[in-house]
Amino acid sequence: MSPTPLLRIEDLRTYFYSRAKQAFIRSVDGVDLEIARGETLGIVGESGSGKSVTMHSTLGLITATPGVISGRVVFHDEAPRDLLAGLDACTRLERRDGRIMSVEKDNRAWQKQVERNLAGVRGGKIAMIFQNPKAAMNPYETIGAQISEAVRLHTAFKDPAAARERALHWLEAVRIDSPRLRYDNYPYGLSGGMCQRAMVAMALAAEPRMLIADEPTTGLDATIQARIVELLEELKTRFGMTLVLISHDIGVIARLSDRIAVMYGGQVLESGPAAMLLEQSEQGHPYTHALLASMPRAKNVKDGGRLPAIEGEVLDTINVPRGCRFRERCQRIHDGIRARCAEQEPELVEVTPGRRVRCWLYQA
Amino acid sequence: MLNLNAWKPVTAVLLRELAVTLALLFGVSLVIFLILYAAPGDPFAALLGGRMLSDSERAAAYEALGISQSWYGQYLSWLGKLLVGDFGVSMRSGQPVTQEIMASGGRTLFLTLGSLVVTLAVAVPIGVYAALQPGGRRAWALTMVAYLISALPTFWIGYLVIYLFTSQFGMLPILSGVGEPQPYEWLYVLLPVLVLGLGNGAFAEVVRYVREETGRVLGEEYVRTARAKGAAAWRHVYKEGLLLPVAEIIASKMPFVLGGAIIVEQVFNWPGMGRLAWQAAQDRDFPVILAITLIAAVVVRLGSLLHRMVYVAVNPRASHE
Amino acid sequence: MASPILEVKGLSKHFAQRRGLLGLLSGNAGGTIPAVDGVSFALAEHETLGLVGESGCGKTTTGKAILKLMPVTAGEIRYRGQDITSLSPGEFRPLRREIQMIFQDLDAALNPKMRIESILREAIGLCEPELDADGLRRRTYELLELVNLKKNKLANFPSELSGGEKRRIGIARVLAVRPKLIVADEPTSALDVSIQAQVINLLRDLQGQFGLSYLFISHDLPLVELVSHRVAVMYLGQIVELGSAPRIAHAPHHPYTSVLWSSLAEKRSREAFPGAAPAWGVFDFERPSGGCRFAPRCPVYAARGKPAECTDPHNTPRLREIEPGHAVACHFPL
Amino acid sequence: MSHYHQPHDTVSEYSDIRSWRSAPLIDRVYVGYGLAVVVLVVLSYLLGMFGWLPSDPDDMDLANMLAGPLTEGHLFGTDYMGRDLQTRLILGIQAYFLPGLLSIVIALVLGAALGVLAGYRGGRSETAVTYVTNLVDALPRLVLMLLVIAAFKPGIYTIMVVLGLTSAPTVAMLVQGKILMLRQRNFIESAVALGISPARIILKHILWYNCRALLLIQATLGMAEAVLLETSLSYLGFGVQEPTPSWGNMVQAGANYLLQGNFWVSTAPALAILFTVLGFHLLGDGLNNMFEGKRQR
Repeated sequence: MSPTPLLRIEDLRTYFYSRAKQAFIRSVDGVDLEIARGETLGIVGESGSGKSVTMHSTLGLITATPGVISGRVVFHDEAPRDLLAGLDACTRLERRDGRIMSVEKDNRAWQKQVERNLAGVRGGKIAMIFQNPKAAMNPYETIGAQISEAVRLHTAFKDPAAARERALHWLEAVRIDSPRLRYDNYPYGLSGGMCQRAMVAMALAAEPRMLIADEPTTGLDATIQARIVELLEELKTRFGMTLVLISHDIGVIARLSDRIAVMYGGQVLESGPAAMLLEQSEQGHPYTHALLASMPRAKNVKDGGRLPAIEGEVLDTINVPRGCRFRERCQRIHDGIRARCAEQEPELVEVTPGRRVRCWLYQA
Repeated sequence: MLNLNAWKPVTAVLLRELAVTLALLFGVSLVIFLILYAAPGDPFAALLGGRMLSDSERAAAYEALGISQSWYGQYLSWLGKLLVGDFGVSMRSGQPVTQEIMASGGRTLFLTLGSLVVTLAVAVPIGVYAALQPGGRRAWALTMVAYLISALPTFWIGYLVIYLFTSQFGMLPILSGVGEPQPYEWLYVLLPVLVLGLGNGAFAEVVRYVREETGRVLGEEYVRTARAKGAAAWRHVYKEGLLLPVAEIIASKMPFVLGGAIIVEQVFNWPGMGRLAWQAAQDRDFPVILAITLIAAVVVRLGSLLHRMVYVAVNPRASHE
Repeated sequence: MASPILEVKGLSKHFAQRRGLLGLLSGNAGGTIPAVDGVSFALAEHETLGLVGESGCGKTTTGKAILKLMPVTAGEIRYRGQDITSLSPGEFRPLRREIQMIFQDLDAALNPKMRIESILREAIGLCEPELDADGLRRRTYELLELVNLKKNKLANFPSELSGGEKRRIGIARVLAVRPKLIVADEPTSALDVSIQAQVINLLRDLQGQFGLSYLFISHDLPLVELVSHRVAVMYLGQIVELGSAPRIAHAPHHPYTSVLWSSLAEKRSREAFPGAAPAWGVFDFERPSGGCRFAPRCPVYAARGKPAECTDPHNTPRLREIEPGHAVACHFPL
Repeated sequence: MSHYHQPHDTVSEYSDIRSWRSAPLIDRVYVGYGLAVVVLVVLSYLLGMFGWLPSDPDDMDLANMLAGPLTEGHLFGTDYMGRDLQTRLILGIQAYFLPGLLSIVIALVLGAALGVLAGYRGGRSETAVTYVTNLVDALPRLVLMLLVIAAFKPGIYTIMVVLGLTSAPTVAMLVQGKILMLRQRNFIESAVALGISPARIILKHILWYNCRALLLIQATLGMAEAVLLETSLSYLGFGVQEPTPSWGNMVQAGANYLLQGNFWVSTAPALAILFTVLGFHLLGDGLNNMFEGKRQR
């Protein structure tokens, strides 16, 4: 097995509850992931696949209820530490034929427990940047003040002057033009690309072990996206940064990831080395292969100018079917496995070294 | 901290706010004039003569002052006198209006500001608490209490409070405002403020507004980023989630509290401008009621001026809007 | 070239820059932002013309101007030979049905408080008011089949639909009035990859079935290359290059088009264009004084030592045909 | 411990927007109580109008004056002149009910018109409407009423017309907000592009579909305002004069007795005010949470 991973997520479940439909929204339904030191894990998936909720759950950013209800998140910094310690004490689950149908949770106790678990880790050891930077930065503070706040919180530079210098250092590191001028700017005074760089600087200013980037390029222009991707690539090589990149843009994921995890309907359908997943996608999960084939690229067009689209709607995680979640849209079901696909949910099984797939095609 | 170095553009915004206030006060004076002009018995003439004039006397008065009968002629002459601060003479007491208002204005201002502080001091914490525990049992109960309080008829509560204090503490029931000081003098001052503070009808609205604003800001993306950064959420929430709503409440609830003051002054026999207005309405004493209405409008505009100043100080973008 | 269904000549749309009260007092009523500045192109029957460019280049404004959703500062729009620029709203209404628009926002076409059935019936009623109850029902089912949606969706509210379903209802609503020309403004940018492919196939099938012409507006370059017959590249309110889709994608003549295509995330931007300008992330809206607007960011301009022609206000590069069917607005085309 | 339970395996795809069934308990309690108050008030109004009263409002039962509640013959007891309180409370509704409706109609019609003018046309008309709104907000309602009273010695209907006029800007602001929300999602532009006439966009799409809940809520809050205003004015001696009953002047008349320890005379009308105003406020807030989706998860 690879050296102990920096972060390991085991059987993570995060549910929300729709009072109108009296049903659970099973956003994250049993996710297992591992991120090794210095590695970039790309988590790709369509909307509602649970990719963002998974990483938000690890950092305790879920405020809606019931939120995180089961699982372990082990962070191997100096010593292994479970970020979800004490979860079982606050929650009681009731299952009906294998599926969670009732949850009791002491939300307030769990909230306090999360803050205790993550003290010093959230923002300090694991930092995070988000989508649409202009809304994600505090509009009432200058970007300089927000960056030096991160510096003062998590590094030795406590007094304002030193923190300011440190913040300027990071502004230069993310290639913002004229950092001393930008230091006193407000988010509304910057372009989208500039604001995203400021947020990256703010995250790095805490000198974290790991950076989680949640859709960092979404909503930006093609040319600006390319610049941000270049920046992340440069930071990876220069600081040996461990990066978790969440995106629905397969192009960005392909460009930056060492390993890729494909998520759908709240579960990981496939994970493995980036090159293997992308180039030999026909040996992988049907969903990945179909997704790559349906990308609107000239090379994907078949005869008659049509794209091989995946039929049906993206799974809405309120009505989770029995058996495999991709079953209704899968084209590669044959009679040998049709019954199992319909009835039984496949496990995430190692198909070739380093590559795990959740599909009955590959299990005896 | 607040961006104090943004004072250059701030003056631009405040200038604009003053211009808006002047335009509004002009509008208010026009509305008041039209009401008086349309009133039977031509109260406007009474303004000049200090008492109701017969037709012939009125024509003579106009001639004497050399203003034409047309409405805008009268309006301009009346406005001219106003700008000079001459509100005319009270038809009831014969005293110049400005003097009567000076005497009572201070007390009403104290009552209004005091009760505004009481409303905020009680309602804002309830609102914030309800925002922090959206579904909580206690939060729901507190909001329910807020609704109950603001539905209470102010005057009834006033009498109850007076009864409570006169029978239990043996105090003279009604503050006569004159004569030797009572043993609990400060209590007389506090009671009306408390009653108006809780009973001005805007209490539930303040709780609901704070609960919604604080709740909304807690869900904003930049607060989530602040928590992801490991920073205390409150450092990033207090500006938009608390400071701005409170300023907004002061500006928007000022008229309610001023209105409520009239009732409370009546119940407690509190010799303020409210009581003066009530008396003026009884005796159709136009110079007084007119002056009080104008002053009330000015006070309300001061409230929104304060709100604009806080808004500009907190929100850097405002100065460039 | 089939007879053009739409001709746009010298279309301009300038937005007045809102000056605050003080600005008005101090005399200068404020400059104007030329969002669209002298755009000309033609669209043939059954053709898809791609209009591509970064956000803020004026592509959406051009689309909305064609539908007369906003007054035009200058220029002429001819639909099937008829000049519609100066028509009054009343005169334009019968024609409005034939020129429709699909908006980027998935919720644009859907009244949040109306059920899907009444949304479609209203659209049908605009074009065929004489239909009785079951005529309407049949037409509604016909439209749902066209966009392959199940009948049980009719009872739902827009908030209960997925992104893909909202877009398909939007398309069905537009089809209800039997249009000839559709301006599609970023129809798939808010959708997931697998749903994008479905909607693109749908639009292609509808073009085949009803002979529709599309003006396809997008910032997604590979997508535009895929769906369009011809592509026009816009930069700061002007068309800088216009030609067949494959040639624009793989053999562009204007430096901006080449930089735009090379910046695709999948490709390594450095080796595609060695001379790529350094990190000029800042996208400056203020216009350079004159001449070519792309000069400040143009690698060719830099590589050639900042030649004077490029920034000479009297020699602004015009869109001129350098090959049959391929025009470019640059003094030094690649 | 919070409890979340999913009874069935699959969830129906059909519309779940039957909001009152799925609304949280709190809102249903609010709306339930509010509706009960509305029904009671309307019934009492009709009783009063048709004269079917428990007893004659002016008949003085000198035997048991200042009787507490539940004395025989007088369900709610009697006032200081022995008159039956229950009858007078029912008649008290006459003082504000119809005038209140008048003020609501004015506020809604004028408010919606101004709101559409400001929201749909925008530009100069928007600044004009905002100016009027600020103008009305600058004048405290009760102070303005005193001015109107000094000028015209008006009846309750004129007062309620002024209340309607001064409430219209609030409604206008809310309607304008709705139009802004629709404009931001490009709904209005896409309706114009489809070929829907402006009149139908305004009347059907904006007002009927998107503003009816909002207008209903403003109506309930408007009635609460009317009750508070009428009772306050009659307390100050400007509304309905003795012996015609109004909850306001009943509290005023009972005040001296209250100060001597006899609570009920003044408390009964005060409680009537309290529960009626509370009812309308809760109804408004409950409907608002249900339809405007504040708590919709």
